[in-house]
Amino acid sequence: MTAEIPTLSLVDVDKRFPGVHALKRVSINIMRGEVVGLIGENGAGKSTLMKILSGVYQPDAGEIRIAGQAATFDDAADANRKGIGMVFQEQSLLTNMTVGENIYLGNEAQFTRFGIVDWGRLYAAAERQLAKVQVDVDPRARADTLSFASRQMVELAKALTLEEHAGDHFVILLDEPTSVLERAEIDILFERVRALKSRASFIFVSHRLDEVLELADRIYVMKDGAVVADLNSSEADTTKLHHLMVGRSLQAEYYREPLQRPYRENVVLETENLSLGHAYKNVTFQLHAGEILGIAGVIGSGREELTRTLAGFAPHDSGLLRIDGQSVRLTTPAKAVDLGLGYVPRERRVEGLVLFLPVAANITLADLATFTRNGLINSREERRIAEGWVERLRIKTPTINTLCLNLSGGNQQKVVLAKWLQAKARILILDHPTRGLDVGAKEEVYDLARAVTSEGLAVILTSDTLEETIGLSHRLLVMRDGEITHRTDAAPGHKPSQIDLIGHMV
Amino acid sequence: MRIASWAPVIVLLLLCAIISVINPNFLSFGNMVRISQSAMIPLVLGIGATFIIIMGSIDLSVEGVLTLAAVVLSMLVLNGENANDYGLFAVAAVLIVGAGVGFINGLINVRLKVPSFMTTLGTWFIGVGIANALLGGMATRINDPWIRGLAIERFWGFPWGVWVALLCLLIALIIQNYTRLGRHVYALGGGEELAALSGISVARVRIAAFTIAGVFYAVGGILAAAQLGLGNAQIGNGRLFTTITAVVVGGTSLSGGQGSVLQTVVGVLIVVVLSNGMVLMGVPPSVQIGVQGLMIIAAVALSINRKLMKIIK
Amino acid sequence: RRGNAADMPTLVNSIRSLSNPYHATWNAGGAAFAKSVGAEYVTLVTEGNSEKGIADIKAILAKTGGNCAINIDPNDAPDARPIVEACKEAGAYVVTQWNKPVDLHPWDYNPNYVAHISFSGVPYGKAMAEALFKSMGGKGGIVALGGIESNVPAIERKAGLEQALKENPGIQLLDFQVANWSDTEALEKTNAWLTQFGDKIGGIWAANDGMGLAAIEALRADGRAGKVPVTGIDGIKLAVEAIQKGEMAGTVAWDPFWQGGMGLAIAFDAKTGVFDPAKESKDHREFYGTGVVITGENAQAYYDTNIKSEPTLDWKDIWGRASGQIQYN
Amino acid sequence: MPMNSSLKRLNIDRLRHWLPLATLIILVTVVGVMEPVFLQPSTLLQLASDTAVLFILATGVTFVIMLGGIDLSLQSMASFSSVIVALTIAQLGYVSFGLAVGTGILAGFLSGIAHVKLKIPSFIATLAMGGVLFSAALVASKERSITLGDAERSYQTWVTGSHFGIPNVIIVGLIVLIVAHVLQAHTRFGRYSAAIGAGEPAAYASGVKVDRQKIFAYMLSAGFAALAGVILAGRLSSGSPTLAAEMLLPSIAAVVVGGTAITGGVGSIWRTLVGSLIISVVRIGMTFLSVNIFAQNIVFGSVLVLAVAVTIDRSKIPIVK
Ligand SMILES: Nc1ncnc2c1ncn2[C@@H]1O[C@H](COP(=O)(O)OP(=O)(O)OP(=O)(O)O)[C@@H](O)[C@H]1O
Ligand SMILES: Nc1ncnc2c1ncn2[C@@H]1O[C@H](COP(=O)(O)OP(=O)(O)OP(=O)(O)O)[C@@H](O)[C@H]1O
Ligand SMILES: [Mg+2]
Ligand SMILES: [Mg+2]
Repeated sequence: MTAEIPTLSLVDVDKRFPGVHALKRVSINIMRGEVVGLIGENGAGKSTLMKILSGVYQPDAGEIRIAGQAATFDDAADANRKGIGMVFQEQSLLTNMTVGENIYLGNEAQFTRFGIVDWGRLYAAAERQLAKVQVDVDPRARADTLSFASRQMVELAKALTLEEHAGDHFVILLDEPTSVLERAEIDILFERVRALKSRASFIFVSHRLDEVLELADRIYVMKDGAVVADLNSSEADTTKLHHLMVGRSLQAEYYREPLQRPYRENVVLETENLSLGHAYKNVTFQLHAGEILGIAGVIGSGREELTRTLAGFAPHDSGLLRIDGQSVRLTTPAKAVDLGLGYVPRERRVEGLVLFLPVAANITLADLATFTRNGLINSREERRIAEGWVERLRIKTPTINTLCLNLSGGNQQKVVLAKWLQAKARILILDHPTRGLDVGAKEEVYDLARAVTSEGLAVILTSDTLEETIGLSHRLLVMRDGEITHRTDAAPGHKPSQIDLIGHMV
Repeated sequence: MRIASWAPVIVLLLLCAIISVINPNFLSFGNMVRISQSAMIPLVLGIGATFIIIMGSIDLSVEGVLTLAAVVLSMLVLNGENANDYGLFAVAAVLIVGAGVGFINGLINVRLKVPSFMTTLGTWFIGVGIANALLGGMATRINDPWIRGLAIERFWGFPWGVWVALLCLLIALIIQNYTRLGRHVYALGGGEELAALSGISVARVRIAAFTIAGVFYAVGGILAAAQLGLGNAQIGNGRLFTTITAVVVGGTSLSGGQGSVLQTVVGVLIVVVLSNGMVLMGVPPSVQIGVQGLMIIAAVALSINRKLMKIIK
Repeated sequence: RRGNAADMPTLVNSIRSLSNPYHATWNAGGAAFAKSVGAEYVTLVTEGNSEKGIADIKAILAKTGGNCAINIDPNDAPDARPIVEACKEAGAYVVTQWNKPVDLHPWDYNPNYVAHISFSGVPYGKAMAEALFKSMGGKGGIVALGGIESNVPAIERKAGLEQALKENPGIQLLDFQVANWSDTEALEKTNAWLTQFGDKIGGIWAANDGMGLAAIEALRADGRAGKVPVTGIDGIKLAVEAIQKGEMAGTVAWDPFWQGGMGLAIAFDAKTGVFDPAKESKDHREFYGTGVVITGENAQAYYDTNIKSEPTLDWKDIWGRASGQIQYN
Repeated sequence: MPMNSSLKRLNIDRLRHWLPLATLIILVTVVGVMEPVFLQPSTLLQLASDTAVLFILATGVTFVIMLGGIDLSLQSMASFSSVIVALTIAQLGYVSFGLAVGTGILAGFLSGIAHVKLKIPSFIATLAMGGVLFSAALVASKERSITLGDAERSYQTWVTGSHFGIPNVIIVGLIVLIVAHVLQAHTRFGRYSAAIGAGEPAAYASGVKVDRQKIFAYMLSAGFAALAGVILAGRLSSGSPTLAAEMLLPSIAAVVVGGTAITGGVGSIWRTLVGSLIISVVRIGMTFLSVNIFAQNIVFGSVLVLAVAVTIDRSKIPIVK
């Protein structure tokens, strides 16, 4: 092992951003044909490391080596030419272009004769790439018509175009590729990765430790910008990884089930035969104060649209929706907010936060009215409130005036939660609230969910994993093809099994 | 969904129908020729601007480049002021001037990171300023029969200038749909960071797009000089807003990523037909601009696809 | 330093822009006069922006400490008042041309507001209309292109046209459109007319040469240049040439060279004490200059003396072209 | 250590903040050194009064630009407002000013509605509104400029007079500055505008009534434009449909030169003030330095571009478009 020269390595790489020391003399090695897992808390520096490897950022100090030779990357294209491809954490397909154009974006040269692009050939090639990841989409479809899962697969297909022009061996960087995927899709992805190991090495970042253990041969653990452990998968288990990452042991009760208090009597929100076009129909349920109501279902089950309706984006067209006994129709988010709903959206960076505003302004955005006197915002009060939340939720940020753009995913999510808690929302709609969060941050979100419900807040939850939905919820609804197919209680002690639910989902 | 993208065309046809009911002369062949003459310059300018707007930028240097091109052309071809007679070489020189200004726009935009709005506002002033300094305020009559022929000589009933504009359209369509640059312009408009991550050289695409736009404006300058038979520093006045209006009326979005050169053709026709129709319908001069404004609002309101456009700036 | 009265005053011409031949020639006249007296010469342009025009004048007043003689074609009539007031306060001497409010008079600002010069648009607008009608044989339809709507000369010239129409019942005004002194707009409007009226158009009257020449180009593209007579106003070189070629039926030369130079000469002489404005009669304070009507008959002669070579003017003869006190109604 | 670097960051931020002002001071110094008269208090006061109208126009459009929109109707609005004043001041006295500004607010409301409800891009909606206002001014004024008599001018001393040697128009400008600054920096409207400009979907999802804020911004913009027209009518003691001609681009340029992002989200009224002064200083400075008249446009264009290169805060502007 020691004698072998790594395909790719970082030696003492250092990277700083204004106010943040993101990477502290990091050294890692990736061997030929190896899948290297990379884990760490939000903000540990994983994405930064990946971006340095893919030419997006330049290291401040230290060296990148390809097969032992020092290398520099001018930009992403340069890294790509040198055999490194990346699937980005944030969605990186251009939604105004077709799938095929996206796959070969920046690489059209091979289809170009005398400056003219041969679209027929390009789309044919794109079709082949898509077949590799076994995703059934039309390469001529516009990217914005695709589901998130399909988009992720398209991105993988795009990264795999490296195969066509890289030399005999290449490296693909996967930054949280699974966070938006369903289990079946994850299986396809893993299968592709394993199949490619003879020709490629991978770095795989995920917050789902079980997945990392499943796929990776070796795992690096990062903490606060430094590599704190390097261990073989065979020597590791989730408890150990968790301990290394967070510095404390995994709570036996990850979902804080013992803290789950019974919900209260009073109904805060109820629906009766709520329907919206083809999206969902005859949805009837009640939500009580202090309750977490989980909604399970696959893509297309209607649960996405149902949450959007409750958030004020997609008003229902028949049936009844009552909040505190009042029949309402939520035509805009503003109306929903006025009625005490708070929406923690899946697309955190688009709908959750104004990325180019400071942390403080984001926290107070939905509640400016309360500290406006005579039309003027009391900025001292605003600062105090923002600092309070930063402390309470342990939001990691240099100052409250830092732009949200510069926070890690987990901390961004905490800002979103702080915004709704500050606005005193009585009903929270958590739409995939732990997407992209590290285990530590997840625990904190769970903690928060427990804390706020015990104070009487009601929560509607849709989540990335069934396990999470089951663990957190008081009661569960399962949706399929727009209708509720199953209702079950999920009190501590008699939580339903995943298998039970899946049966009602598909 | 497909229907929606035809909406501007339907608006155009509706407009034509209304005007011809009020004044049947509108539909005469002679008027079609005149509309094509009025449309040829806005079309060429609009084509150039479309590339920039799809990229999500804006180009205010239209008038600057056009004026400079017209003035330089008038001084290099056979003219009433000096002994030059460089004919086609002059045309080439003018195209190079247009490309040069566009190139500088791009360079300032990407290297100094000055927003295109300000960059091109600056080069607008500079372009007109240089044109003015070159002529010292006078007007130069163009005597070159080839240049004048663009406006006067006809082929299949239409002035040569119209054919030149159509040739520009063809070239633009090829660039837009069949070259890497054309697609990369869309990529930048759709998401510049993402485009950069895909390995597109953002700087190069921007500079190239501005350069190409500059060439189209220069062609506009040549046509304008041909039409008026002279070059002077006022020849570009008032063309910028018409150009951008035409592009936007055609459905190209100012926030970038959406639109096409073909849509600009429709937009230009709507704007030109509207102002031609205003005279034909006998709208009093002092309210023409107001009526035109309202009609453009109506045209855009009718042709916009509200479902697709959540955020309008 | 500069405010010293013994110093030669700075000579200032303020005009709309230098991008049209009319004002460029005006500027040349100013430069010629300045050279003849050996004074420093400054050109200011408003670019059509009243605020800029006024601010520039104030800047010059501050810079020279008021030691200047100013000859100005205000961007819009209202601009004249603040400019005159500023000049009075600074002690500078000013001559305005073309635009000023009707109730603003030089004699109310003695001695600094030396004179206002204008050219009655009415008779010349009418003269051009008559020249046009004559070349049409006294009957037929015409179309007319106007200048910026709120502009005094544009209004007067249009009034002249209307008078001529009243006196010539054989001529029918098919349409009047405003083209804002713009070549391009004039071309577009003429194009639309050619569709609307076709052969009914027997002549085109334009409120200035630029628009007239653009109308000719629209006719040319239609194969009718030279067949439909066109008139302009201003007397720019290209217009005179067009008359020589028979494409234009007439224009009026204001002689901007004279305007640019003589306006300065009058202000300069007042400033340097050659005469005392307060003692001059009203027909030297607010007067009409003399325009030259150019038609096919005198075009060649005018071209030879005024365009082929730089005209030589006697800058001492400051009242030579004063032809009566301006009448307001 | 982190403390240290966050301090550094703060300093850099502070520094960036002052760049527009530094640019202005450098320009003033350059002109002043070459032509000392320029630095005399009377000249500087003059410069400030001559900047007031530009600043007020620019202030209005700043609100719209912050949201990521644009208002192209402002020069027609200002001209129309001067016509309203000129036509009604004899009968209405001071009320005519209110009438003019009220008309402005109404026009802004209409452009806002057209933009927000009909979903017309603001570029088109306001350009069209500008056309309508220009036509209205032409018709109302019967296409002439209307001069005001002495009696009518006496209502305008709040524009034309001075207090303690300071021209009133500067005082009006300062009041506008304060009001606009408070609106922009200390009210919910100002905060929501910034949020909408920087991330409309997130603002919308947070319950901000986006439409209402936008309409309000257009009302402010047109209202300030109308106020500028009222002041112009005072300064020129008349009203005319072309009184504010050619002021549109300088106003927008003033906003951008101050470092406000034309794409929205980042900016302030202070920046607009500095930007307006930069525009004025460059223009008047060229007259002071006797820059060749044919070179002026060239110099002006170049200085503007360079000024923006210095003043914009790129750390807050994701992509320079
Ligand atoms: N462009 C940037 N400017 C300033 N700070 C940044 C920037 N990008 C990242 N950071 C900071 O660098 C640190 C590392 O961030 P990075 O995105 O690499 O974390 P991560 O491990 O990928 O976290 P996550 O699991 O949430 O994706 C964080 O503190 C983050 O706030
Ligand atoms: N996802 C979205 N992101 C941003 N804007 C959206 C989105 N969906 C819709 N919009 C549009 O944004 C605007 C939101 O305005 P909103 O209704 O919240 O305020 P408003 O209309 O000013 O309130 P009011 O009507 O009470 O005055 C609407 O025009 C809506 O069509
Ligand atoms: Mg990351
Ligand atoms: Mg609404």
